[in-house]
Amino acid sequence: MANYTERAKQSHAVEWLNDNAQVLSIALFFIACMGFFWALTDTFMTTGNLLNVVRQGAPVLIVAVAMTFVIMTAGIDLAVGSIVALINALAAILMANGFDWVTTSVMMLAAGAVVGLAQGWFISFQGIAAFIVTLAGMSILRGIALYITEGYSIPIKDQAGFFWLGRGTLAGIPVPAILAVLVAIIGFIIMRNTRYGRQVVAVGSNLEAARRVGMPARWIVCSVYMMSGIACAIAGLLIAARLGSGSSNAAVGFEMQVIAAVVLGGTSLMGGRGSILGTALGALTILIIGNGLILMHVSPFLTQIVTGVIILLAVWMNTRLFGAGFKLGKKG
Amino acid sequence: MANYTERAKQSHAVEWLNDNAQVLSIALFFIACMGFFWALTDTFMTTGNLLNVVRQGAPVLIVAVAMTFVIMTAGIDLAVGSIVALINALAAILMANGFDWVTTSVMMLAAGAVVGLAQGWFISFQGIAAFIVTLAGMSILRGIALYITEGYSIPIKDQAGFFWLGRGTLAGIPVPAILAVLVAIIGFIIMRNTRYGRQVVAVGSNLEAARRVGMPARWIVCSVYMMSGIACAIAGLLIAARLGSGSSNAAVGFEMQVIAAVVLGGTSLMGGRGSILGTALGALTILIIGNGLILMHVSPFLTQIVTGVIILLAVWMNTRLFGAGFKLGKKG
Amino acid sequence: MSETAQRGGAIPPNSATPLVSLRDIRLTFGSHQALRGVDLDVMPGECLALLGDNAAGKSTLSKVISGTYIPDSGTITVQGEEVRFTGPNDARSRNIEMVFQDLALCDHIDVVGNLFLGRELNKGPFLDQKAMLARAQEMLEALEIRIPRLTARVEKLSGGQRQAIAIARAASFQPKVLIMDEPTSALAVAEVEAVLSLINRVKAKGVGVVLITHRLQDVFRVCDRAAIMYEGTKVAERMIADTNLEEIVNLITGGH
Amino acid sequence: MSETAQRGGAIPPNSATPLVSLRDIRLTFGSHQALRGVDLDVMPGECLALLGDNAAGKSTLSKVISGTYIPDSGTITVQGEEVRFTGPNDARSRNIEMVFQDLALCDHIDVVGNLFLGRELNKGPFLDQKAMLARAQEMLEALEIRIPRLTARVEKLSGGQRQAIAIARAASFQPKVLIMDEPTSALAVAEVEAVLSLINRVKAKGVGVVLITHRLQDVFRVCDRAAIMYEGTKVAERMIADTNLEEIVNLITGGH
Amino acid sequence: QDKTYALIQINQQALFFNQINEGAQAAADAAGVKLAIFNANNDPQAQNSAIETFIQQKVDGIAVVAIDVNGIMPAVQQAADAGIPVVAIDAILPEGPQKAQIGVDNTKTSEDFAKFVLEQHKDQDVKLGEVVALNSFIQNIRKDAFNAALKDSKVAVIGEVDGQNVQDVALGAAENLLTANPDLGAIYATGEPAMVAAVAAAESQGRQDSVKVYGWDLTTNVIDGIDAGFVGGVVQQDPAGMGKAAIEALAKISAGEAVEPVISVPATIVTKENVDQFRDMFK
Ligand SMILES: Nc1ncnc2c1ncn2[C@@H]1O[C@H](COP(=O)(O)OP(=O)(O)OP(=O)(O)O)[C@@H](O)[C@H]1O
Ligand SMILES: Nc1ncnc2c1ncn2[C@@H]1O[C@H](COP(=O)(O)OP(=O)(O)OP(=O)(O)O)[C@@H](O)[C@H]1O
Ligand SMILES: O[C@@H]1[C@H](O)[C@H](O)CO[C@H]1O
Ligand SMILES: [Mg+2]
Ligand SMILES: [Mg+2]
Repeated sequence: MANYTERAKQSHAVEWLNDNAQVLSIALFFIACMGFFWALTDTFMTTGNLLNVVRQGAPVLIVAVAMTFVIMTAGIDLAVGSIVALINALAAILMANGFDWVTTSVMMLAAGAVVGLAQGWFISFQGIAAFIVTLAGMSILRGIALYITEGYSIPIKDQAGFFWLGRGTLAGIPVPAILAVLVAIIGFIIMRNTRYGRQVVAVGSNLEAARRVGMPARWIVCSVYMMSGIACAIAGLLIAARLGSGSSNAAVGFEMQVIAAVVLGGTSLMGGRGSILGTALGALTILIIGNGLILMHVSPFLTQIVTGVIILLAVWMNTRLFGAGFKLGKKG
Repeated sequence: MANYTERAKQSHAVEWLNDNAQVLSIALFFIACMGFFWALTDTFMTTGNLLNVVRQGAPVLIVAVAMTFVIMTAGIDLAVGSIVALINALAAILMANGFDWVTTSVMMLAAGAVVGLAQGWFISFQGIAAFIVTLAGMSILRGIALYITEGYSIPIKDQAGFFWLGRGTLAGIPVPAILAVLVAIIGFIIMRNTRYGRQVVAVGSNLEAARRVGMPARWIVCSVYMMSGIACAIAGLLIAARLGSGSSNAAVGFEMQVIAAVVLGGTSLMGGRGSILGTALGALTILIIGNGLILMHVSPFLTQIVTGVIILLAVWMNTRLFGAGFKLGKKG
Repeated sequence: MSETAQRGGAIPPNSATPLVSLRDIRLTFGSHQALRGVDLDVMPGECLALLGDNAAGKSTLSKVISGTYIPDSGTITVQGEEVRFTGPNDARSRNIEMVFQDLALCDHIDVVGNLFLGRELNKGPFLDQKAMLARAQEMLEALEIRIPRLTARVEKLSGGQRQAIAIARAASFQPKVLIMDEPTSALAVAEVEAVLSLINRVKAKGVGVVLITHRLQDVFRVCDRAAIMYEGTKVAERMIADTNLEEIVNLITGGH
Repeated sequence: MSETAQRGGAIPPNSATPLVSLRDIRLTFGSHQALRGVDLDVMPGECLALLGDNAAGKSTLSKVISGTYIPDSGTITVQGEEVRFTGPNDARSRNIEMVFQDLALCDHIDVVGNLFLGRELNKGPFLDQKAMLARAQEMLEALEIRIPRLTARVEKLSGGQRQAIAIARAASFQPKVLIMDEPTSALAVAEVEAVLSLINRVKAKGVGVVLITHRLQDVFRVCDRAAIMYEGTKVAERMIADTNLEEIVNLITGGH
Repeated sequence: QDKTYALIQINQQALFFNQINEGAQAAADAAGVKLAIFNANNDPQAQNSAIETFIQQKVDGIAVVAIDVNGIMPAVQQAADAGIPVVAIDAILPEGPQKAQIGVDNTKTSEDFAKFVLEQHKDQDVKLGEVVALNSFIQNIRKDAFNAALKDSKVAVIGEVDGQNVQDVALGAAENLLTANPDLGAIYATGEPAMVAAVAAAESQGRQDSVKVYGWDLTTNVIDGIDAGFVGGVVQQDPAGMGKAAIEALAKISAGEAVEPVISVPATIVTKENVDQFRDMFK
């Protein structure tokens, strides 16, 4: 009678491509940028230059990893630049007052955690929109940095270990780069392979569902801001170590760089969807664009324009080429 | 047998309070701020000062009205500050090159519309996240402003009519204030009482549903960015007229002020929920806080901190007092 | 076996031209073959039941008819004219209305607004809120649903109330084809009855109804014909008068 | 009339202590009285049908039992001990599981992940993906649902597939009380049968089941008792053995 | 009764501005007058708004460090119309009702500094890169005047990068500038964040031996760079002196006395020779 047939089995390759479209897209774009700058400048592909890029990019990369967790919960942290500035300034002040760099660093990590927790508390336990809490945080925290430094850039002296953190190398690789890669790997594993990572995704995908299955939804939301605070502390310390000084002027506009890296990496601002690998590639792409344009002697008046256009292009490609989904040929 | 009774009729008052909780909250906060500054400074409640505030605030208010539409669709426009700067600079350049102010203004409104349309096109027709499109726009458009002015500010000379736009009064009321109020009223009516306003809400509430009932969903999304571009053009012209010059440095940080005003007014960043009245009150609140703090001679080191704290407090009150919903006494 | 027969065949339609006629519709999501070549005719004044196991492709097929999904291949003919829908708007402008399985309501808009979504009444340049409120009352009464406050946002309504709104919306604007994807799944007894009699009413006016449902008893009360889907294909078609519950269940499960 | 009688009375329970016992539960949203004083007992090993018109308050009441809503007043007793739930976690830790009418799935997480949501299996510090995948297969087989790829996000699944996942999740972790809010509304024939036999299986293990449904024929197949709600109150309770479809329909509609 | 003056500031993230504030505050305290300081956070409009607000409050005088020198003029005019004297600090305002211009002539100082740099590299071919802040009007003047003075000399400007007046942004840019140009012989930084960054970049890239850093504004690490020898010279203004001069000028005007229309607070080129006299400023 009737003619019952089963659907063709799904193709693993196609489904895999679909599931990883975002990361693939930014990976492709990243490689294209690399190729472009390699072809057009002598210096770009030199070890020295590449190591420079990863060292410079460490703070962005580290905070972008934490920001990925934040954005995965459908949140946002606009205060990262201000937290970095605050930590940066505080660290310098503490060291100027005789604390050694290890104590200072530990205290700064704790301070970052506290600041992040405070923001997270307002967001998760008081239910205020993350955008507005961290916008207020952005203003308050840089205000505090300003207040405690009175605008001075505070020199850091005689802390060889600390400077090594910002400028040193290990087996030829810049220490900040090593730190950044470590943070990214840990972030990657946490996001993909741990219960906490799963909880973050769940909360971002459907907060109420996460709550109903008994996840400590509020705590999870709160925790990502704490993580972000800690990541900012690391970034603030690295910047202080690199500059050899602390100032409230650090990391202005940093939040936009970080968020751009995360979004470029395919993480959705609506929450629930994203990846650390994408974020890392997004951050690196932004960094090499900045680096490459300077190497190409592009007029600084044009850099902002060109950077913006390239980013728009990257996301466009991401959406156009990969958004529609791969299709299997019409084999019926 | 069984005992069938109907539920008590819902209380109109309670439901009305619930439906308008956000606007009521910011209205209360606004009045509290007014009272506070009135009590603590002599100058605050003078006609001169209040008229000043509305004149100064006109650009923020005008763009915030448009931004409310954008945010209602669950979008965002981070480029508003850059568009204002670009228009501001372009207008000055055109007038310096002999165009009269009327022609210039018309051209600038068109330019704002075009820039907005371009952003809207990427967002709605190309499906790229508004955050990233307008972040790129922010960089590109200020870059262009920088490029065409080469970082200098361009004086505007001998355009009495134009200056009247920025500095003049009509029946004692500053022209920019009149314009802003007009824009707000038109925005209010469009949002509440027209089909277009309904479409904007629908698109923000459930884009797919809006599409399925046959609304031109993409066009609607696109259009709000065009409106935002036009509003920025008006704001850019007003600023140029007030300052008598055009510069790529205009409206730095403007986007955050505008977004803060909208969110403070109770519009949800998730789309679908908000009001122009709330936005107007939010913008005025931010403006009088800025003004009041100046009048109180608050240390500049503290202003940023205080402003941030006040905004956080306002939203907190909004969420805590009004978020939980009013309850009818237990008469059950 | 002919191509057509392979696609589940079709009962030769009565003399009238079908309101909608699908031929060899195929649609693949990624590598998942949601529809593998489906033929379907919707006749005026008849209720066609679209039956099948979960994930058989019923919702997908119905979304093709309503212009929500664009098929990869195949043809759609509306009242004898071949069409290419580019979106729901095209289908709606040909009076094809649909009640979606996910309802497609705007949570932040009130009951009245959802009923008139995309079809707001104007008075001059402004929305005619009063007229809409009055008509909304009528629309809902026909479905025996009680909603205390029509100016409340639909967000907080109960599952059944929401479903009733979606049905009222689709049924109220003179559709020629009315597609209902599990419209009664959340409705209570009386409300189900109201929907079934609504179907009978619109049928009488010549509307073609496509009813997707898992409540087979309802099929026997209002439908004239049933198309059964299995794994993205249509495997059978039956006139309701010529079949019975058992056969239908067997067709759906494919004898599994 | 005594207070209790006014709240619809209660059939004197058999000798065992109820698994869950609600007394005079009231809950108001804004000025809308969702629940106006409801008593309810859930006994071990029985299936209690919670019936009522749309918007009667069934979902709201069941959410009170599962800790999702905190009532304004009234007491909740679990196995003889009075409790105050502060959230779903409290209910879950007392083995009260629920299938929500809106399913409560995380769209961006795959099928396996949703089945184990909030109960992920670990291997050392890491998720044990392999073990979860294997067990997920078993969980779904019991419900006769076929899902081609368990590592696909649930976002794109059909309505019935999604519902099956929600049921499998609630039923698989040794609940003592299992609340199901219209669990079969989107399911096809065979899947409905699977759910009904699942209910019988868990009942046999002493689980108390609360079944909210509008498919009254199912009530007579698996339920032992029925509580009927009307406008936020419980208006009647019947042993299924002592009643019939007609009476139940009359009770639901309140003779309207 | 007490007089009240207002000082309208650009931002507080550069030491320069804070030192103006300190100088002004000290002078105000000494004179027994009140001082209200407003920080515009780089927003030109906010400066105008603040001036308008202070006019409403009828302050007795206003000192302004302008972001947009043209754009500030309507507000200055309004103040003048209200009978409130205005003096300008640092950024040079176009002709108008302001009573005095206080500070350094950035154009002339930049030209002088260019000559100084040329002298340091007598007859050598030097490739020079610049770390600038395109968003700062005054720093654009310093860049353009410096470049104009170097035209047709042996010091060739081969690259410009934008540090956006932010230290860490400038640091990244400066490092890239150094990598891009392995044969770079000198860097010119147009303001404090750029200068701090240029010094840190030379250190982090280990180019202290081959690159000489020049620029504007001393800070502690710049002084260390002078000591280490790779910072060749720094234009140091006297911001505290400017603040002080501004308040003193306003006080004079209020008292009905006349002031010089241009009050010069000269800048010094700081090198190894004279750096000692500046060390105290940064304790
Ligand atoms: N969060 C809420 N806020 C406001 N009102 C609500 C809320 N939840 C439910 N209600 C209202 O409470 C009443 C009962 O809703 P509930 O969802 O419990 O009905 P139900 O009996 O489950 O109906 P159905 O059979 O349609 O699912 C409805 O009128 C609904 O509008
Ligand atoms: N947008 C989509 N992307 C990917 N796969 C999809 C999409 N929509 C549907 N599918 C898949 O296509 C198949 C058919 O789904 P459809 O919703 O049409 O089933 P259905 O017959 O309506 O089932 P139900 O009775 O459960 O509602 C399912 O396997 C589903 O997973
Ligand atoms: O003159 C000042 C300082 O030199 C500082 O570098 C900031 O910018 C200028 O306005
Ligand atoms: Mg379906
Ligand atoms: Mg319900």
